[in-house]
Amino acid sequence: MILHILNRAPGTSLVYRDALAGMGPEDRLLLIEDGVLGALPAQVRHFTPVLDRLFALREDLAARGLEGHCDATVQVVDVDGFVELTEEADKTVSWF
Amino acid sequence: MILHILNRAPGTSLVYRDALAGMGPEDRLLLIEDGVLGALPAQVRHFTPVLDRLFALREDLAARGLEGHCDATVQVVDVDGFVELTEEADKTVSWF
Amino acid sequence: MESQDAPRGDLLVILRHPPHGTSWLRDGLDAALVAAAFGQSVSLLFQGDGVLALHPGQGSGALGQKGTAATLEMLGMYDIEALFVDADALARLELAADALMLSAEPVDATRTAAMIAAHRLVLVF
Amino acid sequence: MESQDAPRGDLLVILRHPPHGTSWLRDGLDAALVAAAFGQSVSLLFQGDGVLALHPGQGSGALGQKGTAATLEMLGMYDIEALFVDADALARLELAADALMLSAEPVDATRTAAMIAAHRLVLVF
Amino acid sequence: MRYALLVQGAPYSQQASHSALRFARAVVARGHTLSSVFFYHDGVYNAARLAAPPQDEPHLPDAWCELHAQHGTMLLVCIASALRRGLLDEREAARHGKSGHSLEPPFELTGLGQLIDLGQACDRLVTFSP
Amino acid sequence: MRYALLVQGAPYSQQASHSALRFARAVVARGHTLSSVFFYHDGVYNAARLAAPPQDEPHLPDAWCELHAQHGTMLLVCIASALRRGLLDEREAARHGKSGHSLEPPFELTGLGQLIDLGQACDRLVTFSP
Repeated sequence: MILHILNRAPGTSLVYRDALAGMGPEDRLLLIEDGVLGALPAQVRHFTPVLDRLFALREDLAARGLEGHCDATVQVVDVDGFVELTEEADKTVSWF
Repeated sequence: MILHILNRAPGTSLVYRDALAGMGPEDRLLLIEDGVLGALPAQVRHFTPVLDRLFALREDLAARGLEGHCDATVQVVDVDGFVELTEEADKTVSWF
Repeated sequence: MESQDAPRGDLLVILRHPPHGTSWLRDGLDAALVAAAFGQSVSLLFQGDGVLALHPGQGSGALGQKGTAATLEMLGMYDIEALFVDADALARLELAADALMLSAEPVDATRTAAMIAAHRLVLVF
Repeated sequence: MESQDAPRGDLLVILRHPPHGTSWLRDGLDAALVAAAFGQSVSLLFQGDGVLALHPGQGSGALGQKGTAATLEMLGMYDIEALFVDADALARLELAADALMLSAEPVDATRTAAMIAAHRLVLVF
Repeated sequence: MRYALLVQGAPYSQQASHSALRFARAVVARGHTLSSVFFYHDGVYNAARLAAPPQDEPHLPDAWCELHAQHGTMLLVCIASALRRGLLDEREAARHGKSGHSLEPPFELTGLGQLIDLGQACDRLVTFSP
Repeated sequence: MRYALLVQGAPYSQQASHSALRFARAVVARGHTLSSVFFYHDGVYNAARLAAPPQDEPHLPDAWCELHAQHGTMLLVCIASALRRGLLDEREAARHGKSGHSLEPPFELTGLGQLIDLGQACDRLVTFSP
């Protein structure tokens, strides 16, 4: 399993498409920084192929007032959980 | 007439949509830096509403090997022409 | 003429970046506040993901930095009252205009050009 | 397994930025060259607008800076021969794979994941 | 006409500085006055006096200084952007108890109000962002 | 596990540095070793010794130094990225005939080869870009 990390919002940058194309069937995607905008119910459809493996960083959601506004399919993790995801992954790939 | 300046490629960033929305009927759009990728025949359709007022900077096209590859509708200007466009405009707006 | 019902002014600041991810939002707001302090008439347009600046309930950033919500609350003190928000962006993010932390007038894309034309200087952040 | 026909290696550098507009392309190439000089097996994937790096006929930049075309021509000297190019991006820009300045194998999006899995370290620029 | 530029991109990593310098030279070549360049956001890094780029790359801080020397263009650096990024002139370095300085004339630390002034006083303000 | 970070964003203008520091602290809090942070591209600006942010903002260069002091994390700055951007230690300043310096220990100027080494020697290399 590879952890992919995305810090751009899908409404601004199209990099999320290449990130998704780079993901294998077991890989996970973590949204951080402005990337957490993708966890909103209105935006999460961009991540349909990986909805069962989609994570968002709690602290970055909270800073933006979005913590209670995530789509229910998104798994919210704090920064400790972020480290844990990197432990479980063989490696990480950061898309920006 | 207002000169709008865009330095992002339409295949990467969606800012071009807001730039187009910000243009009045007489306004002009100049593509510079990575924005000149939008002058390629394959990309120019993104700028359909302003094709008669679309410019691209010659030096930035040449640096990328694109000078001879522009769509025929695009008006190519050098940096002297860039200054001239700003002279003719009431003001400029830079989108990035 | 479209531009006749657009708010006129000295400076239009277009804020396209959401809070915390970059300093663009803060830098744009700083420019607006300084212009207002110099007595200029300033309008703000929150556009694209920049509409998130107006989302309520924002907290502190990655290392505790304070973000921009407190600055926004000071806009009134600087007589910056012409606040506009991109209606398409709100719709795209499914945010309600009446649930924002400040009252801002939703404008659709067709009015943006008139707003830009009606201000002497336009800065995009 | 998909990953069996993917090129294996120590380092995959994914180059997503076109030349001249930013230094990302050069910075990514520098990382690739250094890794190769250290004896690692390096693959390059030109992706998105980064495929423009391979467009022939590039010139010097805004103040005469030399760009990245000369560096690309040195890849062979560093034994970097695993060059891949995003076929979708080529199609989107209507560029022909056989008209590029270097020979690079077009790969479609379905192979990218396998390439990433097959390299020990992946850096995106 | 009187022109001013707003530069917001870091040198070397983004083309903004290069584009702005190229444009600046064309502005004066066409007989206009380029009163000032205002550096904001990461654009303030253009003022780094210790920049030591390789010989075959343009030296951007020197190129700005040359513009000042030849055409009197003022090089205005937003003080708030600069201080947090470590660009201090001798005075600010002393005020913050730091030895050494990283910015010197003709670059001048100044307030954001100067940008607003330029917007008012000049016929054209052209922005180069990253 | 042994971790290393690659930081490519300028401090203050992008969240990358903040995110990386937050992650770094969580890495060591979970009992891992954070061997090194490698600063590349505009990330090298994190090493600016003269940075003087307002009191109510995090002081990023100091926060990196604290990480070094508490956990021995090496702070490696790509020398090619740094020199062109004006980040010189005393030695490089002397070599380039410049008075003063803008970078000092525990930040170390080093070659890009160190990044490649880290990729090989560490169990995880996590990148924070702008």
